[in-house]
Amino acid sequence: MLPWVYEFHWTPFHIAFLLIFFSVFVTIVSTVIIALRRTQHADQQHNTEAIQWHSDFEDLPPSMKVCRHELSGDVKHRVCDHEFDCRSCKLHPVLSGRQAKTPLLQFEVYGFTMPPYRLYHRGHTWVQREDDGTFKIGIDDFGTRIIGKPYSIELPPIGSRLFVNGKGMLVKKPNTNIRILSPIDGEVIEHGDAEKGWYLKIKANNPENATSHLLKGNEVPNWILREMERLQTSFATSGVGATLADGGELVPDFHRHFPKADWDSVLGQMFLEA
Amino acid sequence: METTTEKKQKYGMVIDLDKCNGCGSCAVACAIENNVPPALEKMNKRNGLTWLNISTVSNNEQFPKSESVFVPMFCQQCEKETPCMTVCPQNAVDVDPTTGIVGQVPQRCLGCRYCMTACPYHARYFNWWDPEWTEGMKQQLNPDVAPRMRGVVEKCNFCHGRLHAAKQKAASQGNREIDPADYIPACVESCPNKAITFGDLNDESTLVAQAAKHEHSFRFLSRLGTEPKVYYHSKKQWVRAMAEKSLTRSHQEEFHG
Amino acid sequence: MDKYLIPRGVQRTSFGKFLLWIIPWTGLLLLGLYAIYLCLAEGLFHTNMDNRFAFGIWIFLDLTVIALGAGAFFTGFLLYILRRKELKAVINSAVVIGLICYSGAVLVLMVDVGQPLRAWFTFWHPNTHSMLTEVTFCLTCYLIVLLIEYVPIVLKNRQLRQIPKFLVFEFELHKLMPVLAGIGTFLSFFHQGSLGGLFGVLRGRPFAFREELGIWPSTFFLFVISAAAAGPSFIMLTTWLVEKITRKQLVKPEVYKFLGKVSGVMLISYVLLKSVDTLIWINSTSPGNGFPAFEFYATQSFGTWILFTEIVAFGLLPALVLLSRRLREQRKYLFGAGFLVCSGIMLNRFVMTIQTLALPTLPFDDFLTYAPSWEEVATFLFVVAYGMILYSVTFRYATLFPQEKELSQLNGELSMQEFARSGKRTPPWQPKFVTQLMDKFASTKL
Amino acid sequence: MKSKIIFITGILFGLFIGWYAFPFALYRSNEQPLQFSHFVHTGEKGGMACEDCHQTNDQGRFQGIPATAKCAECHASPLGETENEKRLVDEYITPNKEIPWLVYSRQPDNAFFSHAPHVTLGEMKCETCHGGHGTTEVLRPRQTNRISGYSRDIWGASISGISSNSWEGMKMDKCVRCHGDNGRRDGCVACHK
Amino acid sequence: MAKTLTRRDILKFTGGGILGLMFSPLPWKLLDDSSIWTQNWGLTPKLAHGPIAEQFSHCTLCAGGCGIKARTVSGMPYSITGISGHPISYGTVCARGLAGHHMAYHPLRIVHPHMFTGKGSDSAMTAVSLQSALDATAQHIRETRGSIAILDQQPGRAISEIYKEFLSTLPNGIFLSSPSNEDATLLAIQAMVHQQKSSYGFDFENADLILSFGAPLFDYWGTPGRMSALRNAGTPKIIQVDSRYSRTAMQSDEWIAIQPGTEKYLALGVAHLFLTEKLIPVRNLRSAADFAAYGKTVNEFIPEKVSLLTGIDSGRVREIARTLASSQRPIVVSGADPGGGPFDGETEKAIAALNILLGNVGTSGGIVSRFDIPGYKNSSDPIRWSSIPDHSIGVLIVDGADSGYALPWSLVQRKLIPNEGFIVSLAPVLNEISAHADYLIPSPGHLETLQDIPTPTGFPAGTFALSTPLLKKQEGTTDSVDVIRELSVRLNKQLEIPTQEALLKQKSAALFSQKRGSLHIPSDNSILPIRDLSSADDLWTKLTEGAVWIDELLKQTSVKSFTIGLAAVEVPNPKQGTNELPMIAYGWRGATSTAQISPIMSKVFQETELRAVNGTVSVNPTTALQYGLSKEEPADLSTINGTMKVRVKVDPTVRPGVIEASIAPLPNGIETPKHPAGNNILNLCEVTNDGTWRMTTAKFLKV
Repeated sequence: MLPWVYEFHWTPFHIAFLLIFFSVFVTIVSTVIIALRRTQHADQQHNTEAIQWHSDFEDLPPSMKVCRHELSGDVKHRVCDHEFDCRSCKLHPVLSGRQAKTPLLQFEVYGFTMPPYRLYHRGHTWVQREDDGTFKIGIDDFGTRIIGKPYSIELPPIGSRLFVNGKGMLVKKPNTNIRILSPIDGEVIEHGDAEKGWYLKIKANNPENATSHLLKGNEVPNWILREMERLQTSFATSGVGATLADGGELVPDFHRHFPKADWDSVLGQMFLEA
Repeated sequence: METTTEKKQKYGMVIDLDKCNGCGSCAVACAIENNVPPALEKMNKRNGLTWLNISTVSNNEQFPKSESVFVPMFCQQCEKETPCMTVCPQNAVDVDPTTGIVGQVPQRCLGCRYCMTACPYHARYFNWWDPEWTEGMKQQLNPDVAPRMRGVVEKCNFCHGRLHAAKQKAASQGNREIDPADYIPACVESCPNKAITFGDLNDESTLVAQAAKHEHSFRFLSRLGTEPKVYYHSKKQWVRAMAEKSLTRSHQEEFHG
Repeated sequence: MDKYLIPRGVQRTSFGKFLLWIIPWTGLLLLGLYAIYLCLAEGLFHTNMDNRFAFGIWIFLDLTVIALGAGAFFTGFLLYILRRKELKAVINSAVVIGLICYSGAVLVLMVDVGQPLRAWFTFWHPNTHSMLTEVTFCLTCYLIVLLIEYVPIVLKNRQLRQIPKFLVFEFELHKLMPVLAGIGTFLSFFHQGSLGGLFGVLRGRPFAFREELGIWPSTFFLFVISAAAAGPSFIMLTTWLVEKITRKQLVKPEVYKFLGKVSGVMLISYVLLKSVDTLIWINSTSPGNGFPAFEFYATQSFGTWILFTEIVAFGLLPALVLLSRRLREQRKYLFGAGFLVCSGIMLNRFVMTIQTLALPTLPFDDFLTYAPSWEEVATFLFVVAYGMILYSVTFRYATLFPQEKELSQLNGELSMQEFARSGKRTPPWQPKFVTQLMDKFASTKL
Repeated sequence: MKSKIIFITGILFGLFIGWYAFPFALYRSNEQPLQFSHFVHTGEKGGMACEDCHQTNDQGRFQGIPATAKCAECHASPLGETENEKRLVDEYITPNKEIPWLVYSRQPDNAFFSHAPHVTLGEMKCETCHGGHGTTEVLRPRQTNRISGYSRDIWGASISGISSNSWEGMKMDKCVRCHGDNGRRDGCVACHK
Repeated sequence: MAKTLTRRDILKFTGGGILGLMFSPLPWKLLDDSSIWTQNWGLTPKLAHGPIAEQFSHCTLCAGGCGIKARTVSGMPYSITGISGHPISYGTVCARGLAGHHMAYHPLRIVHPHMFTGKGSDSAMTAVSLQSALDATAQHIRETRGSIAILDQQPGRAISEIYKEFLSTLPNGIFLSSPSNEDATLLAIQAMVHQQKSSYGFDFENADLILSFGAPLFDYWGTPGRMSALRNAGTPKIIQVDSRYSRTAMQSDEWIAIQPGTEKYLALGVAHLFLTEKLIPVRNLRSAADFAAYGKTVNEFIPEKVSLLTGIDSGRVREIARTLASSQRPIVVSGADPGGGPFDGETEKAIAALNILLGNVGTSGGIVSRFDIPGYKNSSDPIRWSSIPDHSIGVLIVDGADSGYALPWSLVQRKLIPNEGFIVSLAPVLNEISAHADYLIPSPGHLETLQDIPTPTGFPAGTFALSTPLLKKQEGTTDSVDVIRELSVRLNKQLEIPTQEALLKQKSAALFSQKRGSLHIPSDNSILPIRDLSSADDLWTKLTEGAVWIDELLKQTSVKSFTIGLAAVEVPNPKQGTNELPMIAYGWRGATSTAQISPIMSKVFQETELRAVNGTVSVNPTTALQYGLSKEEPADLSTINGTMKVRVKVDPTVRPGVIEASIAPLPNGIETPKHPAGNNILNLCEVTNDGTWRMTTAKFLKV
């Protein structure tokens, strides 16, 4: 094994054999060590969140990763490969350039209030630019409805920094918590609440390019439509099969109409959490 | 793997099968000399410990032409490509460069039994049980040979305990060479018919070296090219033919073993 | 009750049902433990092995299991080195199966050797000429590799990933997978080969002895290739089995077809080489040692049929099936062939171990037979049970088949459309508002 | 910071256990049945040589520690008035019992070591392997390894196994190295019983 | 820095600790030591340390009288070998002798008097005091209405004389020895010669031909060393008439396979040819007083008839006769098989008579007479078992030595008075007879006490040696001499019985006073004439140091007057039952289940098939085929004495239509009260009225 241990033969064969073994062993060990070292480095907030989202996004089935330009009909079919962050996407500007249709202005999209002056994030949050250049953040109508009542919400402390697709806020329900993705980068400067209709006021890092990755205009209806399909399938897959709708109308909280539904699973899928 | 090295001695044996009447003295002497434990109730010829195993081999003629010989079989001390040695993963087997003896070190052995599958002579034995002697017999173990523990392989090594004693005696008298008379394995010593000749094959003057060259001397499975150092001898033609035969013996199976 | 450990978006049976499934295996596990205790504490006389049958069912099954576990390294090789993305769907499962096979094999080996406490001597005083040394070294290293590869699968569990460090580690480790895959491939190549060499070098056993190519006997290479052929087939079969048991679709059909094809390609090359090797052995090697090859098959129980079965029935036949696209398309042929391949590897390992030992070498000794004792069987069943439990638990709480979620949603949609076709108004799970919306959507076309 | 300190303390603790505390747990100390001063015998007072008591027989077998009879040659009755000598005479010589000495340097059953080749042929000095044992005033207790049952002298006093003197430690690699240095090429069974 | 330690901190600490340990010797030393532990653990015995020495003695395991050299570690023998140059054993010791030192520690060794109650499975063994055992014996001797017999397993020893002396004081004492003995021929001759009796021996060394009727010459017959020396020398030529391919048949120059039980006819046939073809000088015939009667008896045995009876080709019969007659110094010898037992008296006579016809009695190279050993009374003819009326023995005392020959329990049983026959065994180890005994008063075992080694059977010159103890005599064992003394005291007989040592010292003194012969000194392999010794004590010391005394050869004078006394022979026509086969028993001296053998003998019986264990029968392949037997499954063998399961060995050297039954130790230890002797194949053998069991008709029952 080692030159100073007896029965170490100074024959080429013996030495070659041990060299190979040792190099293999070293490679294995160093691989692990490298991984650990990198973990140490990456162990700061933002990276963690980026990675969290990265792996969440990884696990999303392609059907959930539809590119916004497919929604807007710019391309026939495309799966997003930028983790829903168009800012870093080479293709986005190109495709956006081709946008001919003017955004149709409608407040109600399939019965959901989706004001056109708001920008929407795939994680069912909206962003609204204030005159003072700050941004308001809230949960969109669709999200609010499926979350239903009762719920409390845990907001990041004032002064803390948010990152796109990082953890925005935490919705606490009796038997499940859902983290809501943050739609933009920036610093929390003010807290809102349900009455106010918004939850956070953010001071963006660079207001110019802060929202280019968010959905707007005619992307929204198609998106909502797909979200509804997803909602249905999520119902289908979350073992609620037998439950029959009690003819429920377009109620603000249809949540309680499906007590048997696996809301943890449904919400998790709808808010893009693995 | 080349295991031959220039060596002073090359100990070997010639066994005269015509002289062997299967009295079993060698087997018993061997067991006593090497602290091989007696059999437990469950032991049989397949899982027992017989460093020196004696088989009866028939000429398969009809009565009264039928004859048989006794063939003592033990480690044949292969000289080249020593099968058991090359396969042992942790050097528990080696060929002593100075004596040519294939050494087995049970204390190094981990009991994987690969060497046993490698040995064409089935001359290696595994300790399936813990060794057992009666209390008194434990006091009667040969102090020159370490008893083996459960779970290791053991085999004949030409009574190396006696070689140690001989070397020791020679050394105390200031000699580096041992007196051949001092080193005689137990089986050789105990054979009433003097059927076994033992000695240095390298030394042309020894009886064993001459006997090995005799036209009636042969080795089992010599075609495997492992150069065993144990020769057999018989005037009987059928015996020599039998040794040459490989394993076409479908009808013989009914008869023996 | 263990709902929050189960990945979102996939369905698992109730915890109760899961327990019912685990309990019998646990029983088997305990029985095996007892047998192992007997062998370790009292000695190997509890087995039916003897001085002639120094290797028994343990070694035979170890060889088989390790050959079948080759799927882990080969899939990894194809995925990470040759970048065959479609295999992403089964890599996790492959890794777990590999881990089970190898750890199981090593465990049985530790019972099989008479003095396990001395096993480390092999590392300290290695005889580098021994195939077994090569096996020991590679097996140990590869087992470590498999363990490392298994870590990310565990860390991706829904709850564990909540711990940022774990998540990051998993992420970083994943980025290095190709390295591990490479190492794994390298190691597997050697130990699969050395396991073959184990018998090929037995000069004293003309039935197993083979000519050397370079420093290795031909069996070295035959084992590597045959393992590479059996591995994918086994992954294929296990996945299919899991689908049957869980009544779910876990991977897309293409994956099966691809695995089948890979298996087929490897197998046909194996069959060719094996045939060449056999011919050389019959005509030169064996007679050279004074053993006309036909004599080995003279004994009633192991006739030439065994050779035929091994090469043709379990070799050529499945190879052709797997290579023809038309047959591969049909599941019964695909899995049938896969099954034959695995049986083939098993038979080959059986011949190498058991038949080799059963055949006499000296002109006056007998053809021997051997039947394992209950302790030997139980010890192996221990490994089976342990594998079953480990796999079940991992399957339940981690993502073994990334495609499962997507497929289940797909199926969700499918059933929805199905329902639509059936003409009823509201599918049971559909809230009325959705239908209303659908109508509205239909009316307001863009 | 804090965690770093804790971690390092852990390391130090580990090192302490492994290097310092471990040997105490590993070895059991056994007192010799009787005290004996080599110095008295080998010093100018006694002026004896090692071979005078530690002899080899005609077969070259080393007889090890001499039998009581050997002591009786001089100590048939007490020569001095030390307590130990009195015990020697009363408890062993008079009833002619052997003294159950605890041998420091006994090799295990599986090792064959003969003094004859080393002393007669190799012309090695006793001190080379036994150090100053021949001039010690008292017999230290024999430390026995609780697991392996070996005397501590086999491994050597230092737990690291690294010895600075030729007489520290009698492990196999030591034999092998010395044999190698002297150009001997032996097989295993040359030294294994 | 916070005061409280979190779980996280503890983990950190442990982690650090482990890392630290890794860089300390602890884990690695433990790894090393644990594996060293497997090399020294208590499950493997430790070796003794101490001075190594050599000691000389003689083997008492049979009457062979071999000299042994023991290597001892601090006084305890650990190996036994022969003494090169030993005048009796020529440096040879048999397998049993090599393991002799084990016997004292045999698993079935008994070191305290025991009483047996009940028989068979419900039997029990309870320790009793020596006194009560002796009292019980004395009482039975007093009260029995039958005769009192002592079975001396090795007659001719000093103790034998004590036995006889003791018996002579009893109204109806019988001195018995093993029914089968090697010197059958010599005894027969002794009975035939007219002049005053003297002991005879075989002068094989000077013979040129030995015609042996089934004597196991090369399987430890007489003095094994001497026989193998003859074998190695290649002279004399040996013709073995044997019903089986015995080891002797295998090694002999010529094997004449004979139908079992017909040896007598061959002998008579040969005699017939001697007379009719005038192959021998007439005076040889005339030396027999009853030659007329003898001639008449022989007359009808023409070669053809003999051939018919014996299955030997008539030509071959003629050949034998001519070879015998034409050779210079032929010897004809018969011998009991250790397992198969003796020939019947008539056969012995018929065979012995050939020597008389060949005129080799009292001539060198023939059957030679020798001096008697000084100090030993000339032993009178022992009583044949056949001459003891059935159901007549009331008390049987079985000597502790080992005759080495089988003794079927059925034979003993038919001599005992039913339901009151009382047996006392003096065996040191639990053996078959002991299992049937009422009391066991163990004597010191082999090499545990001083023993005398009288001249072995058939040796041409008288010899005397001692078996000096190499082992400590174990507490609770009693010398046979002391047992007899105690009994005679209890029976208040006026007998002066010395201690064993005193007894033997007398013999040695007598030897010294004769000044005849010389000593062989084993330590330096030298010869020392007795007259050169200074004193009797000197001789005694030499003897206790393993020396052997060997007598001068007696000047031979050819004996010329005999009475053969062969009764008229009528040939019984063989009874032909349905599938009944003749079963012949065979064994190996000393391993015939009458005594114990060292456990290490498993190397011969159990771990190899070198010697077949008890309960094994060998048949020819054709026979096996005929009765559907195979080595795989056991068969049921049935004789007049019962049925038992036997292992079948298919062996082409066995005569077709004959069953060979191995008399040997039982596979799982020799029977004890717990293992009753039921499964000993010896008990299947049918004992005839003349006390022999050479042939039994047996049949295989379909399983």
